[in-house]
Amino acid sequence: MSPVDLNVRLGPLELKNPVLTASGTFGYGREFAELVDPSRLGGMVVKGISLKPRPGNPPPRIVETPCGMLNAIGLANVGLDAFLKEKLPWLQTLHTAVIVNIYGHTLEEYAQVAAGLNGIEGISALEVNISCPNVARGGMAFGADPDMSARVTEAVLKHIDKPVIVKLSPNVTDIGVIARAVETAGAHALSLINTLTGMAIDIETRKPVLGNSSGGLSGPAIRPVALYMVHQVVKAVRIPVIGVGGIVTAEDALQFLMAGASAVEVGTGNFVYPKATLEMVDGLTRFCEKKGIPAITEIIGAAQQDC
Amino acid sequence: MSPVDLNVRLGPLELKNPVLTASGTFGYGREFAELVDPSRLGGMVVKGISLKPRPGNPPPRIVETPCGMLNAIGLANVGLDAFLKEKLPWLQTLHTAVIVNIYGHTLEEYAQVAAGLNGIEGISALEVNISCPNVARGGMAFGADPDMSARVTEAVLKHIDKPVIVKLSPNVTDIGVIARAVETAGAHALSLINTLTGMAIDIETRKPVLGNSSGGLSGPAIRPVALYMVHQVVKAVRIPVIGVGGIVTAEDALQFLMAGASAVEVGTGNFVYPKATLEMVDGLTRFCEKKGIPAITEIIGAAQQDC
Amino acid sequence: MIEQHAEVIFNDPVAADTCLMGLKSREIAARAHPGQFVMVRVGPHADPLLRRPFSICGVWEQDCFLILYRVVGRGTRMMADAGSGDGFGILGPLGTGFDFPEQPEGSLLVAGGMGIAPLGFLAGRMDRDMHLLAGYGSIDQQIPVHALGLSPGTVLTATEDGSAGHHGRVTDLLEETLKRSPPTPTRVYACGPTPMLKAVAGLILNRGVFCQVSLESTMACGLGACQGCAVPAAPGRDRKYYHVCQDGPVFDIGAIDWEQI
Amino acid sequence: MIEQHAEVIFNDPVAADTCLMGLKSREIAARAHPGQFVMVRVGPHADPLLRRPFSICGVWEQDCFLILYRVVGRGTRMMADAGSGDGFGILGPLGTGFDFPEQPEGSLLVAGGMGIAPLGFLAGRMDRDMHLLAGYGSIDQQIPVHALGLSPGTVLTATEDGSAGHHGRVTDLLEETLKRSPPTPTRVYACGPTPMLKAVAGLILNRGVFCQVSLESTMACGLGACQGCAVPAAPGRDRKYYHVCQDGPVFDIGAIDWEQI
Ligand SMILES: Cc1cc2nc3c(=O)[nH]c(=O)nc-3n(C[C@H](O)[C@H](O)[C@H](O)COP(=O)(O)OP(=O)(O)OC[C@H]3O[C@@H](n4cnc5c(N)ncnc54)[C@H](O)[C@@H]3O)c2cc1C
Ligand SMILES: Cc1cc2nc3c(=O)[nH]c(=O)nc-3n(C[C@H](O)[C@H](O)[C@H](O)COP(=O)(O)OP(=O)(O)OC[C@H]3O[C@@H](n4cnc5c(N)ncnc54)[C@H](O)[C@@H]3O)c2cc1C
Ligand SMILES: Cc1cc2nc3c(=O)[nH]c(=O)nc-3n(C[C@H](O)[C@H](O)[C@H](O)COP(=O)(O)O)c2cc1C
Ligand SMILES: Cc1cc2nc3c(=O)[nH]c(=O)nc-3n(C[C@H](O)[C@H](O)[C@H](O)COP(=O)(O)O)c2cc1C
Ligand code: FES
Ligand code: FES
Repeated sequence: MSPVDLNVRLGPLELKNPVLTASGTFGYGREFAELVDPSRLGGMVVKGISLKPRPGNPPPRIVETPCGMLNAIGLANVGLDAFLKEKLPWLQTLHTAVIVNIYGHTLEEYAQVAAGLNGIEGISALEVNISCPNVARGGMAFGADPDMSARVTEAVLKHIDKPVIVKLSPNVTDIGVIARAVETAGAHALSLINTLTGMAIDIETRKPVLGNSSGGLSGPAIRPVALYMVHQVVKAVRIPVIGVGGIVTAEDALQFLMAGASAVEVGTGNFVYPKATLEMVDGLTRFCEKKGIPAITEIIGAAQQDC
Repeated sequence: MSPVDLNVRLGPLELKNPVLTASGTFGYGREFAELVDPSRLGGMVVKGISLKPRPGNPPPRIVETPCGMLNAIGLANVGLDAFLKEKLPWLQTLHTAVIVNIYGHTLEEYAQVAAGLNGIEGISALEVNISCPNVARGGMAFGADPDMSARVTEAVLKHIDKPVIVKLSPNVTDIGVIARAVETAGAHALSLINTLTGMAIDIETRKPVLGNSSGGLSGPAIRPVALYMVHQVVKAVRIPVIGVGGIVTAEDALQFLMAGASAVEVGTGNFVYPKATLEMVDGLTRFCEKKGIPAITEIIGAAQQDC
Repeated sequence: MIEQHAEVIFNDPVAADTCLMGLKSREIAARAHPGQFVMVRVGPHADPLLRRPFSICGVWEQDCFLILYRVVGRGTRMMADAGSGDGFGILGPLGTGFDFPEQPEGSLLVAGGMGIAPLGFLAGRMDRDMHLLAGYGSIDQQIPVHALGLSPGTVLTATEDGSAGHHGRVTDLLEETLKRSPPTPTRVYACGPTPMLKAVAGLILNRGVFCQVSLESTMACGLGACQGCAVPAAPGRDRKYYHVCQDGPVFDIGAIDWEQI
Repeated sequence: MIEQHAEVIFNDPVAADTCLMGLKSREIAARAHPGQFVMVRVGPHADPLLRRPFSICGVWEQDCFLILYRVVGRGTRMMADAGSGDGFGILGPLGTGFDFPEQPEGSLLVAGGMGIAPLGFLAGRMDRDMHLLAGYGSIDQQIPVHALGLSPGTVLTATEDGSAGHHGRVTDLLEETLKRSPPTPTRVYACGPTPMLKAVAGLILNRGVFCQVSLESTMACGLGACQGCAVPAAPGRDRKYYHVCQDGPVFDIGAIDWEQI
């Protein structure tokens, strides 16, 4: 049997397979290097980078929930300069797509981080996290508003020559509207979903468990919501979509590919099964072999028809 | 030790304890009667009633998901007339609050169902499901828009002399805005959350599992999202709030009460533990006894302070 | 109907990926009627979440009822891992049972795969007044007659690969029987995969023989409360859908829309 | 560090709600350093979801490492229910270990409750060159010295209810020792509940004795990737938070902000 072709395209970006790591769950890649050879992955999305380093929120930062977890890391990261100095050199040695997730609290911050990454070799694309509070709008998330989402996209595109993936927030009434606005603004691809906002309360202390009070819900619990939104967005736009949310196994990934996603990101699954991404690549191959599917691209969108 | 006082108030409506059943998960009460004595509950919210009977969606209508389930029942119900003839007489014999959940696809339908229930003895209140597709707006849910939410509320209030609880949809950008609109329109209380929209795909058939393609996600998986939204809405409005979403145990219920909910509804939990509501009432009593809390109202909103 | 924690008395493999479990419950053993089912809480945690439905396959002594199940996924795997002393939350007996007279002579039971679970119970109640046609994919799936406490003479087997009994479908046996006899069976009871039941419908409906089938459907509550277990009713009925857990799982074969299902 | 399925060799109760588990892993047994921990996948399903962190409490023969754990919730309950032959997904060894010299004479180990798990491992490596102060709420929680393979003479016990050893806190014993001796201990190693470690900090910091503590924090990845396990760094450090799983769990006592924690 001829080997299965797992190659997929995200607009200008070509991946050797559709399995990526989700931002914030795989560090800068090196943390998992003893367990996961990055060169076997379609790519890695590294922890969200901001212009200046951020210490993050006071602990506790995580709490387990039914089939999921809440996190309030507070986008802690080393900042652009330290990323370039300390993290990038190792990333540049890898034979896989390196996607840098970025965020800001103002349009300028987004633009500056993008500019700082422009032209740097070893970075395959940017993923723009628009789920962050917009300081200018009293902390309402950029991603909650189509217009602001479009403007962030434009600001980033203006300062970078690399493919730009915009990562959408699920905490909206109609994610299709946001998706179209971002597409019109020129994004090369979309990734979704980021975390759903949630909370847990400690009934002994009568206080929220998380130091930040609320946090982002991730893990298998949110998979049905993510799958539905991917299915909707794929219908709404022409640019490629990356599925994110509760994806742990190859079977999970196949649901998103059939919904129309061109690739998937594994987040919380990395905590549960550190080798989840590798097993996913093997599982996708086995599935295609069993079904006699020569190329994974054949099943992308297979479940879009009857809707 | 003097007995713990579990009484709570929902505006004009007084409940002997804060434990209610959620619409669509407890039928018309009788289905559970061999297991759960309704007179021990704070109240029952019966299956959503529409003007005319509805057969509901083609099967499959349910599918299990991680710590949750998707349902696409399609609001199947016997319709107003059959409800009054066949279901109400038994409900009228109960010594508990009977709350009738209603819905429509036009403002008129909402108004007519409300009118049909007006003045009828044995019905303690209405719960208005505004998560349904609005035919006039191409199926966009009434509850997705503050203005439409307010107008449904007014339409119902105009035709009924009973307390009106409006049940909010979580599939919105800012549930606080909807909550305030509904409060301004005159609702006596709010209940939240209804289900999150989700999907599951069968990778063998390459089709959505549900006959309706998408469905509503419920169960423990959504509890953190429900708790966060309750916490937000309690801050946003002055009228009482009922917490709904993934509540199965007394500990779950306590989180919602501490977040500021005056009562809770148990939905999917009834499927997992048919006696969940009874155990919850006992569990709330035990908790208050252990902590020396004379009245459950004391802990309502206890976790609101530090936010 | 009751909800209780029931202790596992035994849990023995009886065929490939198939176990017979005895659960201790005087109440359910006393009330169980062939065709009824129980909802099993397969584990203590929130995943897997929903109870799993299983036909009652018989009662043993006064205080134990039987479940015959095939391991097809996570919940049945958890059940197969249980040993005596372990226990499960049980809700039942649920649903309608089969209708059968005091003197059931001439009854024909047609089982496909795990469909033998409710029919094995029914057969036990009918003793020698019936014949049971049991179909399997292959001999390794065959449930030993003695495991169901039936008298060998009463059971005819078919396997699709011919490894045991008649080479072919159990509905072939049904067809022959219907052709061969006068006297045609006075009553037919069938349970199995939907395609098999469709075939049964095709053979029976025009003949007007009394026939009841036991259906499956995904379920959440098992109590008639969630309306999740809908199956399409035959045209001209008073409703569009029946609910398997409450209106069934046993239905008159004419009640179901075999085109839509 | 490796990720593998490890078989349970034994899993014995050693005190109230406390078990000692031996897990088969030549790799981890070979690499384990006192103070390091493993992340345990407690079940096959998605609830409970996250791995649970446990200190390595020792190694046994060449191919087995030990976990000493108290049953406090669902995950530890599932571990307690496991028998030999069962297995768990294991990730480790993780984190930094304790720093100790070839000749560790004069080392003082201070354990509160389950804090004895990593210190028991350290004590074993130090043999007779150390003293271990072990504090418990009550005698029923006391871990038998032999269970940890330590020589009795080396362990001093305190219980808060006075049911065994000194009547009071283990930090009382520490305070006495620090007062009584010259020679004050050259090295102090502590692990236990945060309030106890705060007390240790209060006693040690001004004295300038070398002291390392092993901290706990809720964890998701255990690998330094999620930044979920933050603890506040002492003022004037190069960062605001350390990550217990990567920068620790063992820290110099001066590195932590004992006011904020
Ligand atoms: C009224 C009724 C009576 C039943 N009686 C029996 C019985 O006596 N013995 C028995 O072995 N089974 C019986 N079933 C089927 C049984 O409920 C399912 O096999 C079981 O729920 C699967 O659970 P699981 O967690 O192992 O599989 P899951 O992990 O839930 O699903 C795994 C796979 O199992 C299959 N499956 C899931 N649910 C069903 C279902 N309802 N019917 C058929 N296949 C399914 C699907 O292919 C699914 O992909 C009955 C079902 C109903 C509705
Ligand atoms: C680096 C490290 C090493 C550890 N070593 C050990 C050890 O050797 N032996 C041991 O028994 N425990 C140890 N713990 C604590 C252990 O991880 C928790 O007790 C365990 O995760 C509880 O899991 P559970 O599912 O049983 O409890 P859960 O159901 O998750 O929680 C139930 C209750 O347990 C308590 N709990 C939960 N997590 C922790 C925690 N991290 N620390 C303390 N209490 C907690 C809380 O009160 C919670 O309400 C260690 C923790 C860390 C971070
Ligand atoms: C601990 C943690 C940290 C995260 N940090 C980021 C981040 O920095 N930027 C971002 O865009 N998303 C971040 N996310 C969101 C994930 O990338 C992903 O979108 C989300 O977790 C849903 O996927 P999952 O269910 O597979 O985890 C983080 C998630 C977790 C759990
Ligand atoms: C099978 C099913 C049917 C439901 N039907 C209704 C309904 O008719 N009207 C309504 O307002 N909500 C309905 N709901 C939503 C529930 O009342 C509840 O808001 C939701 O399930 C979240 O709570 P839970 O997680 O406790 O189930 C239904 C939910 C389920 C699972
Ligand atoms: S399973 Fe709920 S109505 Fe049948
Ligand atoms: S647990 Fe993830 S960084 Fe420490």
